[in-house]
Amino acid sequence: MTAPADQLTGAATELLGWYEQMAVIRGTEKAAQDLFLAGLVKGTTHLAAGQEAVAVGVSAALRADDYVFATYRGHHHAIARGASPEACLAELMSRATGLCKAKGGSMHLTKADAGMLGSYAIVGSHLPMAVGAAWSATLRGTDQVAVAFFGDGATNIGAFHEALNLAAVWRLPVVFVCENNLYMEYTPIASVTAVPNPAADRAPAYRLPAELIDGNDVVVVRDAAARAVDRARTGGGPTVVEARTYRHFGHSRTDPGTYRPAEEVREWLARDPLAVARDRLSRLGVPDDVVSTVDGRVAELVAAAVSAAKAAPPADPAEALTDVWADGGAQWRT
Amino acid sequence: MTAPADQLTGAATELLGWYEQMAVIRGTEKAAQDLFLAGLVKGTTHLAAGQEAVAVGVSAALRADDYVFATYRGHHHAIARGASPEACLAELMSRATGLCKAKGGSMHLTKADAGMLGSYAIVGSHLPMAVGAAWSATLRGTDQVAVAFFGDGATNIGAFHEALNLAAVWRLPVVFVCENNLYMEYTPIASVTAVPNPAADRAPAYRLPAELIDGNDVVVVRDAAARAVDRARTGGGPTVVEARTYRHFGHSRTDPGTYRPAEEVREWLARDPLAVARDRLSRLGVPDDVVSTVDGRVAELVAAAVSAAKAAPPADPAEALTDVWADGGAQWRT
Amino acid sequence: MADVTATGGTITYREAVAEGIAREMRRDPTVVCLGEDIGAAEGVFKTTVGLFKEFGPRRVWDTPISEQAIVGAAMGAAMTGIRPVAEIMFSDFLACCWDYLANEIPKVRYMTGGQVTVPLVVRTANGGGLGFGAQHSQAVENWALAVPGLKVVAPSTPADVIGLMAASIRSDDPVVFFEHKGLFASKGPAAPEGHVVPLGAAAVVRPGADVTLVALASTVPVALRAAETVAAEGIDAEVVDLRCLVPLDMHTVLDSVGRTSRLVIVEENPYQGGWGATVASIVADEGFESLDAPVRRVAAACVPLPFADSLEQVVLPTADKVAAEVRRLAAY
Amino acid sequence: MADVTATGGTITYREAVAEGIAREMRRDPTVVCLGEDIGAAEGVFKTTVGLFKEFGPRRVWDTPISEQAIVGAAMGAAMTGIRPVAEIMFSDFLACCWDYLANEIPKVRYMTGGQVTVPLVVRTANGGGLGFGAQHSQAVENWALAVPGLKVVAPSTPADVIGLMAASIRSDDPVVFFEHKGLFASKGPAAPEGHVVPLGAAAVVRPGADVTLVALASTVPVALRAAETVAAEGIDAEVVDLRCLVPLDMHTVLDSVGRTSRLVIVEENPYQGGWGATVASIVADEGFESLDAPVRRVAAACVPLPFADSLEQVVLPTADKVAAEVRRLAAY
Ligand SMILES: Cc1ncc(C[n+]2csc(CCOP(=O)(O)OP(=O)(O)O)c2C)c(N)n1
Ligand SMILES: Cc1ncc(C[n+]2csc(CCOP(=O)(O)OP(=O)(O)O)c2C)c(N)n1
Ligand SMILES: [Mg+2]
Ligand SMILES: [Mg+2]
Repeated sequence: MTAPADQLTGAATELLGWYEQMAVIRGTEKAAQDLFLAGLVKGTTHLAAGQEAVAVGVSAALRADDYVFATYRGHHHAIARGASPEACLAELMSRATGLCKAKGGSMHLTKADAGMLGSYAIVGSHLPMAVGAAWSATLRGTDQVAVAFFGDGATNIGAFHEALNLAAVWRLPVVFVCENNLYMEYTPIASVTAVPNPAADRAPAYRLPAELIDGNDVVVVRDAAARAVDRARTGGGPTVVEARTYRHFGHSRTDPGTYRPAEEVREWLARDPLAVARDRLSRLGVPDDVVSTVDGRVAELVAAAVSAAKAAPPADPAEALTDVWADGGAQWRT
Repeated sequence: MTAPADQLTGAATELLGWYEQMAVIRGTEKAAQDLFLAGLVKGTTHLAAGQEAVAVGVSAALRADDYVFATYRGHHHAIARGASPEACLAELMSRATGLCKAKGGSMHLTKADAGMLGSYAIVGSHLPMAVGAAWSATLRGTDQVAVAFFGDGATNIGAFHEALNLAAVWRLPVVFVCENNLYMEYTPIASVTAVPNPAADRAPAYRLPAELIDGNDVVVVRDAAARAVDRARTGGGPTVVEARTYRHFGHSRTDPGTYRPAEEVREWLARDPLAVARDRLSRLGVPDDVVSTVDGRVAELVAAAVSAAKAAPPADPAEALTDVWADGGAQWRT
Repeated sequence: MADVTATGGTITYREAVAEGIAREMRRDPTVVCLGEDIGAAEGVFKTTVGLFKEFGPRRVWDTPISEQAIVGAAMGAAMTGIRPVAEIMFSDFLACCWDYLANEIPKVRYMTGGQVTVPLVVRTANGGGLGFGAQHSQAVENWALAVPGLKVVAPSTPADVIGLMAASIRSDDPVVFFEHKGLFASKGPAAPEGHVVPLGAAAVVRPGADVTLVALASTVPVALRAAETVAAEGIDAEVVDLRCLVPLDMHTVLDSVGRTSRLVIVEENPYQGGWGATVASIVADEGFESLDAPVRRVAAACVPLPFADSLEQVVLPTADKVAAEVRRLAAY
Repeated sequence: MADVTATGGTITYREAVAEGIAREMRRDPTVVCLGEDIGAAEGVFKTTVGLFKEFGPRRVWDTPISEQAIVGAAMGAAMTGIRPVAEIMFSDFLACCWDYLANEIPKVRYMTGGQVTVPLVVRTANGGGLGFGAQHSQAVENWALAVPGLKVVAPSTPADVIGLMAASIRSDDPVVFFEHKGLFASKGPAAPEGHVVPLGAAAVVRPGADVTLVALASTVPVALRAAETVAAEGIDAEVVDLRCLVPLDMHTVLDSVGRTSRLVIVEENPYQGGWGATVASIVADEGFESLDAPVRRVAAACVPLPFADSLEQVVLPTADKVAAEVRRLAAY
């Protein structure tokens, strides 16, 4: 049962929007990979292809004035919160038009004016920051919510523990979203973690509620996030959401990911969040050609972003010596 | 039912020994307090009076070659592992004969030749060290066990989390003994901790067994410790033991402890571990005069320790510039 | 401290800490304190006395023993409209949250291309001389100096505590504020309402013509005592209180050395990697032509701080050690 | 490197790390490695290649992402008969376990009055120039220099990696061993079996008469390139590779400056609080009479490391910047 594009149900329209966001992220990630292979992206990148549903599903449950803190694997979170693929790619390509003026790079994508308060490359470091942003919201008497996205590996570092305890004791409006992609860098998380579900199984240690969910189904993610965000916004305190998912590429650009069993990779690729969403769309009666139209639009948008980023001027060397202090400068002595 | 001293049961004799150790610790703590009031102890001290049963009970379950790591509140652990009151008091009084040559002080009592590998004054820092000592035992193929003693407040710091997880994953022979005395410095632990039993309630987050015990009853402590040590020694991995106890003095020498409700203090003083042990001794048929004899011997021992420490020479200033490097020196440049 | 108008009363350095914070909390409702035992208990050094009573639990927050959470939460709050004043009880414990001080707080503005600011203060009790042993006695302003992006403040007088606290809390940049344990009991003129000492302005606390002594926090009184001692011998030492390591007022130092041609730096941290090395290296470069004698640094010996006070005196800079170096330079 | 007898082959700096560790593991069964992804994965920088295969899981241990547990456990093991070699993946992450590096490992021997020793090595990938951004690029040897009780090693050649690794693992004192990311791909003569470079012996890697360049790790090739450049202009620069910051071989530096009378220090860390400041301050004191010109330090700008490589070059020391300073001094 399919319907023309202009007669979609509300649920279908909403899901189509999320699908489009995921497709934009996927397209941008692929572009980033290609640009790296073409020698146009320096340093390192950690692609989130395969994990788009977590970013898009959670973002769908957030308000524009909520806060998000992410990791070095944060392209999807930046884009889901409104960073343009062009600005992201320009950042990766060291262009003056980069999201962070080419001073941050792939690991530090930030869009503060959209409440996306940064990507942090020291594992676990941003969890206390998200707690602080949530604390700030309560101090200022707003009902904003803060979200920290982090990996399974981050659950074994001290900052995780301190952050969850403080958030629980102060009953703050923060949601801890673990993207459990089964691996830290090259080591299976199960081999270095005392509990099978590294985030969800630890929530009771802070008397926090937890949900263990399918992180590849954007609808499941959105619904769980909505529950957690609602709890936070209405004074119910923090929630731990552990979303099981998988990265399509290796840990970072130099990693072919050979440590992962082929069977495991195959299974997870079959559960690609885009495929899962397409499946849902078709069950909601969205015709294939509507989805194809979206795919086409996304492809164009990404292509345009790549061209624009390529055409942008290189980073301005003078920028190396600005932005240390709030006055814009970097002077440390007279 | 009482019996002459030379006809005590094995259990009574054993308990009398533990009672004597606790009395020695108590006497030494009181002496430390007096010496401080007399201006002979500088810096700070954190007395363990009231918590003796934890140190003595756990030590009773250990072998001479096992390892112990303690905190700045560690006089009881040092003495329970064989440090002499004289050497401890000499250390506090900055004498050359001090346990650490007067370079450590009250917070760092150490008796390495008895496996008491130090007292650490950064909360939580020694838990990973104890894990490392346990790891070392397995690497060297011994069946030694390592014990970390720590306070309730230490359970909220990152190192606690990292240590327990690593110990669990590597299934190491380590016992984590939390002395829950209900307060961090002046703040009730309940007000800053997400779970009611800060150590025991967190053990499941590392799939570790836990015991929540009466820390003022030396027999209860010894039995729980024996179970945990036995599990560790026979390859069963780590255990968390949370012993509820109470300090008789304030947090440190400058703290009158006025933040504690009088009723609470009264209740706990009534449950003084020495009183609890005396009670048990009497139920085991040990005559009062036998206990009094012990008390008298202890009083003499402590008095002698005080005199000897007072009479000892002051710290040798030359010692300030030794013991940085393994060669005994402190040279850092040519 | 020409800019300090005494109100007639005196105040301890310890009281000045609480007073300095309270003034800013009254002025600006976004100023909020957090730390261990700072609320009802009023701080283990009694440096937050009165704050909980005046401002209540919505402005003064007791925390668990979680240094990373304290400073990390302060960072998140600072990025979102609050001006947190976080206490790390002893400066040694900065090591427990060093990632935030070294990698997060000072870098986030830069690495986001200026998208965020982090107006926070991390206050901490610093320094030795009290028999607290190796893990509760360090002077670690030099750790913070090594990190671009932190302002580093270390007052030596009660009035400066108040004036620099005001400037620190008002600063849109992150500040590490070192309160010296050995100075808590010291007294000085109270500071008038509205007293602000700008960050990065050193003070010539004793003018002199023969030798420049550069000092910070606890070493200011040490240098002043040494200056008195050598004055009796006819050596006229100038004492500069840096007040801040960042911004570093080299203008005042170079100007002084330009007049005296001789420099002794008095630091509490160990010689290796000490802050005085940076000052010395700048003078050995930009002030080279003024120098008539070697640059000397009186710093702590390169060992951990021992417990016994007699041993501490061997390790730490003292007025006698400083005077001896001043004499050597004057005779050079 | 006069003491390096080439075996005829060459080896990369990266390979030398694994080779250096392997040699010691073969020699001494108490040497054990731990760290993140160092086992079957052979290290994210491929600096532990072959170890897991040769020595198995009882000697090469993968850990969780728990820097405090890694280094804390290494400490506990070192105190009880093991010689652990702990990897902290990037030196920036030392901040996550700084308490162990600053307060525990270096102090425990002293504060127990010599009762324990801590023979361990913390190895870490250090330094910038690869576009890894502000949190994965720092050169932080200066952090370690600020802590009495740590030995601080930072080799610049593959043979030195092997020789200094041997000395570090055999040392009964704790060593922080900095492996420079920018040098991993560089090649040099292999080291013969049994090659040991003693800790604290600097190397004059290029003799010269006019100016002394003092360098460490990545700045050694930078200084050598600068020396070549100015050589073409008739300036003969001597280049000293410090190899270690602790023990610090000031004998070699002062001797060199005694001959050249001019000193340029080339550091990768930011100028403020950099290790070169300590070297400069010693020379400005003990070598004062030799100096015919200001002491110059070419260090990184006092900003976090930016991502873009063009910006990184603005911040980091380069051969051009060094050559410019050498020319200025030579003309002084
Ligand atoms: C404190 C710290 N330790 C180690 C690293 C190196 N590192 C970067 S990503 C990573 C794995 C993180 O795994 P996980 O949290 O599961 O996130 P994922 O990469 O799978 O998204 C590691 C070990 C780091 N960045 N920070
Ligand atoms: C990392 C760190 N933070 C803070 C302190 C200051 N401090 C010393 S003892 C203490 C309270 C510790 O409470 P708990 O663990 O319950 O032990 P107790 O003193 O009750 O034995 C605090 C906060 C410290 N020493 N280390
Ligand atoms: Mg992962
Ligand atoms: Mg307690």
